[in-house]
Amino acid sequence: GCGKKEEAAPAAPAAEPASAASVAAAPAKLKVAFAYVGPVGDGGWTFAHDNARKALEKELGDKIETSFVENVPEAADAERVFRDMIGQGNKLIFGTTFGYMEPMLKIAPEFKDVKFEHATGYKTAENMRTYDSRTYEGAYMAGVIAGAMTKSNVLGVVGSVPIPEVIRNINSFTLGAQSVNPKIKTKVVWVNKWFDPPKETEAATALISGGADILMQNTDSAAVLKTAEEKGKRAFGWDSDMTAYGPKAHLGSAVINWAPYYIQATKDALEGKWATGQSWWGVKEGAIDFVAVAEDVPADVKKKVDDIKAGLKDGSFSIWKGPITDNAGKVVLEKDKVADDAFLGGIKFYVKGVEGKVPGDK
Amino acid sequence: MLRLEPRPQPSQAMSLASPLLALALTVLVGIGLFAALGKNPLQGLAVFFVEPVKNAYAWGEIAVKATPLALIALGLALCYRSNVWNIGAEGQFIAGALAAGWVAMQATPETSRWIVLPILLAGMAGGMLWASIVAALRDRFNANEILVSLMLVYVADLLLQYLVYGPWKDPKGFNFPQTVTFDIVTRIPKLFETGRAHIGVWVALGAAVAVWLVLARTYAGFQLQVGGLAPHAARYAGFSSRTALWGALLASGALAGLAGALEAAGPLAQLTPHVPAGYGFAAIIVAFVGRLHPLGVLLASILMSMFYIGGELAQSRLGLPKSLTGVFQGLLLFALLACDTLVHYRVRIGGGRV
Amino acid sequence: MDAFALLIAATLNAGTVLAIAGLGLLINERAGVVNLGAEGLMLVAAIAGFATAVHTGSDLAAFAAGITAGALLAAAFGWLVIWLNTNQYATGLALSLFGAGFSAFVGQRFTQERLGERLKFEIPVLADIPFIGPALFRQHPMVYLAIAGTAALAWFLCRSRAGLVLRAVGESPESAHALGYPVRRIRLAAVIAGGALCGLAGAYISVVYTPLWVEGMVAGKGWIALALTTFATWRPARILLGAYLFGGVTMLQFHLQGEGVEIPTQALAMLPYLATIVVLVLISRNPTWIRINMPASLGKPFHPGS
Amino acid sequence: MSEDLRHPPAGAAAPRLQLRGITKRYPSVVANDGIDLTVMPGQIHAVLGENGAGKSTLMKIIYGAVRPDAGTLSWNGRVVNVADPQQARALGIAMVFQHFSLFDTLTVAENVWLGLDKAQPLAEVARRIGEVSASYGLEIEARRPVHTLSVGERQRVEIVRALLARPQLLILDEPTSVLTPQAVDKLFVTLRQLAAEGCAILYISHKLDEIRALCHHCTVMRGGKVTGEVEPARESNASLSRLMIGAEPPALPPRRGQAGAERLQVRGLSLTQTDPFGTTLKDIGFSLRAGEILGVAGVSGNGQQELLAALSGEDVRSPAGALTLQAAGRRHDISGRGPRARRALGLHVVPEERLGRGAVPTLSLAQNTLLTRTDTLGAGGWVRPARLQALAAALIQRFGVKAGGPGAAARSLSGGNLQKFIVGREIDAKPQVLVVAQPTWGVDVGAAAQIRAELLALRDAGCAILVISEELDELFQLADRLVVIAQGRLSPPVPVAEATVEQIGAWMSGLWPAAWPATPAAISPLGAPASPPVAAAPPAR
Ligand SMILES: Nc1ncnc2c1ncn2[C@@H]1O[C@H](COP(=O)(O)OP(=O)(O)OP(=O)(O)O)[C@@H](O)[C@H]1O
Ligand SMILES: Nc1ncnc2c1ncn2[C@@H]1O[C@H](COP(=O)(O)OP(=O)(O)OP(=O)(O)O)[C@@H](O)[C@H]1O
Ligand SMILES: [Mg+2]
Ligand SMILES: [Mg+2]
Repeated sequence: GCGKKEEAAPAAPAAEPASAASVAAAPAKLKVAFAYVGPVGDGGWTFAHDNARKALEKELGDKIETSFVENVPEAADAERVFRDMIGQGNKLIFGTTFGYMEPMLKIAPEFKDVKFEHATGYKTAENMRTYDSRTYEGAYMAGVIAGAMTKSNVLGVVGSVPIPEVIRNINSFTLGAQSVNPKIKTKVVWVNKWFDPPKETEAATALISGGADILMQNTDSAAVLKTAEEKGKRAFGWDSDMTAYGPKAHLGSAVINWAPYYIQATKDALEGKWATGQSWWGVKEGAIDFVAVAEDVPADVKKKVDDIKAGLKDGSFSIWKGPITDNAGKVVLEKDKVADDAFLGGIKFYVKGVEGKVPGDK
Repeated sequence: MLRLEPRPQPSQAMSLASPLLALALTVLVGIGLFAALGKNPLQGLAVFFVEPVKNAYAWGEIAVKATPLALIALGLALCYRSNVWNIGAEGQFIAGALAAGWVAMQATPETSRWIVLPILLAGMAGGMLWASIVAALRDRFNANEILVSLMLVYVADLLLQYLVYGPWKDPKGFNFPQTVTFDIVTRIPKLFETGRAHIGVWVALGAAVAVWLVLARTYAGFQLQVGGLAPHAARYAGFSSRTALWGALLASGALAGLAGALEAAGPLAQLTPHVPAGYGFAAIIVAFVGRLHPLGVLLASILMSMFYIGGELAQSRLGLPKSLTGVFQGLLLFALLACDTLVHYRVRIGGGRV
Repeated sequence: MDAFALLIAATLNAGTVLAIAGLGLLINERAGVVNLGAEGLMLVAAIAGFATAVHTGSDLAAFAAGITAGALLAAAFGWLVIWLNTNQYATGLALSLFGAGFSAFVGQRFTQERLGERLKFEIPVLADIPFIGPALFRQHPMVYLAIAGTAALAWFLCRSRAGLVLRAVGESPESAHALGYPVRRIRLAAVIAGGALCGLAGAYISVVYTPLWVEGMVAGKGWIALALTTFATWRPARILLGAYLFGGVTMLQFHLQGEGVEIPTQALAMLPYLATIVVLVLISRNPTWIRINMPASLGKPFHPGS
Repeated sequence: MSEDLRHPPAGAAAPRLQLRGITKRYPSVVANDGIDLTVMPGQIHAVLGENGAGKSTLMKIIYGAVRPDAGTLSWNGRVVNVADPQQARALGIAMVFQHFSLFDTLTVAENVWLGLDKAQPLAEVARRIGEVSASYGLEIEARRPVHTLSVGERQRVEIVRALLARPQLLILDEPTSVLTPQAVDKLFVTLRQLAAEGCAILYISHKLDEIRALCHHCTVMRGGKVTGEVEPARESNASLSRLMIGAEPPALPPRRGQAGAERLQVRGLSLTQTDPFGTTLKDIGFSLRAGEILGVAGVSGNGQQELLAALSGEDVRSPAGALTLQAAGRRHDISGRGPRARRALGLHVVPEERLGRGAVPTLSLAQNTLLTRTDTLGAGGWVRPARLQALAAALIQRFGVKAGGPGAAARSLSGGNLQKFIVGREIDAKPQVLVVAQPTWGVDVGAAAQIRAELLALRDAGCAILVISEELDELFQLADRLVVIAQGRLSPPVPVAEATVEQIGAWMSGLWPAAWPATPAAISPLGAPASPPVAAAPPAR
């Protein structure tokens, strides 16, 4: 343990180990810890979080101290990791995957002086709040390009696990494509894993053999892009700029930038302005972007993507605006109605043009 | 040159010393590894062998991990002693968690606290059901139980996923893959106010005593072991190999399922795709390091939990990857198998050969 | 039509990994040794191959590294089970657990790395035949090597004297020892050769099949390869057949999903594992068939002194 | 270098093989202790000794399969170092092992090929097998897989393999223990022919008659040392026995032979083989009475194992009514019952395989008693370790088992002592019916005599005993009546007093009077039961 003085805090809870001695030293730094679900080098989800952590250190390095634990399983063991982080004196803790929701919720009441930030979940507490990114905005922009570039009019998506976020992304991707090309059909293959490159490769191959010429993925690796590159098809980067994984196939990358949120949240904690709540940041807040558009994408399509980005930024454009029908023909969003976050959070259907049924849907 | 010479009888002393020797070898390799990675070996050892047991809370965490490991490994010890190579305890664990979870989901706040009992029984039944597939295919079709039980792990995992993504999904859970959080009445009672250790510790200790009694003091246990040591002798004596097969698999399925139930209704309190945490595989090491003996299994499960927690701590304290745990576990088993040679053989230096 | 050709091509590619590993395990088992550590061995070889490819940029060097890693681990395994007579099952399990941990440990640094552009392979002229070309003649050379290797192994086992000796050792090590064959050295050689092939398969996964390194990326292929040996009743040609069958099932599940077939994805994902079980049951139900084909000393220890 | 060693130096009548001071120590025994041995060309040289005397070890040393700790070996007058069997074969030494070293799934030609060093093509080997087998009268088909061969044929493969190497010294370790008397005669013709061609032969056997009939010279070993060299033709069985064990084998108690009521009846027992290398039992029938010993003769591999499994209950496929046991004043149909049920009715079995079947190698003797002696279990089926210890100690005492005590692992015992323990364990259970396979297989003269005496005493106490053995001598000593098993069929019984070795030997190849298909009346002194004489299951072919 270290001997740094802690921030003025309410009496330390009983379970706190004695190692956090209160010997005074230089001005107290806020200790911030991150729990990652994967290895920092996954090139996708965790990689993006860790980049943001580094950006945070750069920005506020004189006032804070960050640390992380990777490969924290999304099960009962996560609880011990969080307790250990608290034992090490961390006062702000980011849990970067859905599976940490229950463990964080469970210990939050025990450690009132610690602030918990949970990504992608929906349950909050007095000292626990949630944050997420509107990844579907990136998916929509990718869809616009895909719709313009496809020759077969068949798009393919390698889905990770069928949670609302991923289904929303598939739908948004399809809506984007249909906005420029109404004939679009989207095929979906699920690998039931967030990160399993061999499976992602096999799924991508199956999609190509099913006629898809442009692929998108909502998984954490670059395997799909690589497969497209090898098979002479096109694909996108996801979560981070993946141009290097498939320079010829790459059409653009939908990236998440967690840094703005991490900096904001840490500032909140430092300045005593932290309060529970739920944040969902997108293009508007600088959390989502679409970058590195391929050179062979026609200028008018590029412009369309730029327009969408600008529209999302100033609020003049909405992706989920009626009329929208699901692929069974039912109208799910009336004409001119704009979906609210509650609607978006509970999407369990495929929009028209996506083939098949949502897994687990009765 | 080193020569091996068979001992007329297995050495009692060596069979006790060999796990210690294996542990010492593993520690030695560990020290070398820490040094090679530029870490202070003493600090490294402390992270694995001191920190995980330094106070009551830490012991509680050890107990949380050691309980499922010990339960599963006790069942595996029965299996391996009867020469039934069940390596799919992970699948039986999942099946137990599923069955227990289903019962737990039926509870309402008005339900009696005694619902815990049906939950545990359902877990055992689930594990037994899953193991019985292995037994049936082996019995009826002679299908290799190693491969069948292993393949069923993948199947159980996918079944769990199907259920939590589909029919069992929490309707209020925004479509996230998880069941409802089980009602508070279903929770496995805790051992102490603080910490996470629950009465599963007593269950595991009880299971260890029961397994010891079966193996050392019952005719049924004797029959199991003869079947494992000398199948022809078992047939000659009239001990049914089918009974042994079914008995061993059902018992180990029940214990693995019980562990799954304790985990589901204990620390997890809901079903998610992350129920399988690798206990079923780690328990194989526990069973062998414990020399397939109940007492040894208890000790080995504590040791293995220390490796787990030490691996986590090594990450946050020393910046070492967590996979170190796997390396040490594998090494320990290798070392043990090699050291076990000394139980049956003497090492002679040089050979009086012409 | 072209899509179907692609599916065939993908099946062959997926089957090749299983075939190479399966042939290696077949050599082991023909000599009487079961290596349950195949999965771990392939993982270590996969990271060894990938790391080498990253550093040297040469696929050949990567394959060599995979082979070497496989052979070294197999030699350690062989020393334990052949000289120290440790239980083959337990030792194999130890190897598979150790391999998983060790590969993850060493591989940590390589999760971000990527390999240079993969070469494309085509057989001139043949590759341009419609349908057949894209289906069969645009494969990585390893796909053809696996087929050639199968033929070579079949010839070796059935026609050559060395192959006969190998089978003899697996059939009755005591008799082979009495005739003066160095049983343990032959077994070790077989184990090392088998390990080398598993290593090659592992390197193929990380260098060609999915040119990336990911923890646990072998994902059960080692175990399926083990099941293949029983499926094939220890005959090389049937290993190849089985490997393609499993490759086909693997691809089929994704293909069915893409076509919107209304079966839960998890149920489709179970297909390869269920297929393994079904095939095991079908093959094993005739004990006579197994008894006549299975190397009689499979899994049993042998001590030359006794 | 090995080329010129194949021939003796010109002019000198050097011994083919000369051993000086050969010593081999194993952890617990000195198997060979300064052995000297000389074999001349063309000599048939017997090596005789009780179990564990060190004969096989010495042969393996000569063949290079075991390396000696001390001593020298001269070949045709030159000191050589035989490092391994390949080298031995290069010198011209061939060996036929006590336990066959054949590969079941390979063909005869492949088996022979593996025993030859030079890389001749397989086709050439097959051709030469034909030649050699013709010239020595050892008919054998080169293309057949070994598992389809009878035991006698397998031995021919071994001998042909040895002969193909054109040996100057042929070692035969107990070659006749598995042969019919006729086949033994044929083998002797072959061996004499070989010797006449100048080949030296080292011949190991426990059968004193054979040695006296065949061998020119005999070296007797005891406890790893040479205790005598004699010319066997001039010795008697008694004098050889004295050299071997220091005494004549104790005489057996006189035959009493008052057979009582029928205890076990077997009718229409037909069972198809389960093991592809096994034998199908066809319409077996016999009757076993209290106070008699029925001997089952036959060459091994003719259905003895299958018969034993059917009688012990390890194989419970017997058709209903095929096996009936008279116990506790009632007839019991035991056909579908397992071993434990049969033991409960008083039927005990001693299998031929002592280690791994009759006893669990790694368990202690005390634990091994629990295999068949459930009478030691406490109430509710609890194991009572103290009772097991006491029982094992009593058995060790009563049957003179040399062992480290009740706690000694079964595999730490020598074969003969373990056999005494297992036979003792079953005799001590006071069985009504005892089925014993190969009671003295590989057991030396002294121990064998003790076991036989115990069996006779048990018979005299009224037990019905079935002895399955390949040793005719033993059966003639023990049995009151004899049956022969051949190719899965059983011959009619003959009283020992009326049987001759020649007749039984002929029956062993399946040639008994065709008049037989047994009717129950013919085999059952108690008269035929109501069921039809031909069993429900027709004889499988
Ligand atoms: N009877 C025995 N008792 C104890 N150990 C034995 C015995 N026989 C062999 N060994 C062990 O095996 C080792 C090798 O034995 P040996 O040289 O006879 O085998 P081998 O046939 O040459 O085998 P290979 O040629 O395959 O190595 C010895 O060093 C010893 O450790
Ligand atoms: N590999 C071995 N390791 C230890 N002891 C051995 C070994 N081989 C033989 N012995 C011991 O050496 C002694 C001589 O055995 P050997 O097999 O040479 O006897 P034998 O005269 O052939 O007996 P039998 O008539 O039973 O065939 C026995 O006490 C035996 O137990
Ligand atoms: Mg050797
Ligand atoms: Mg002998």
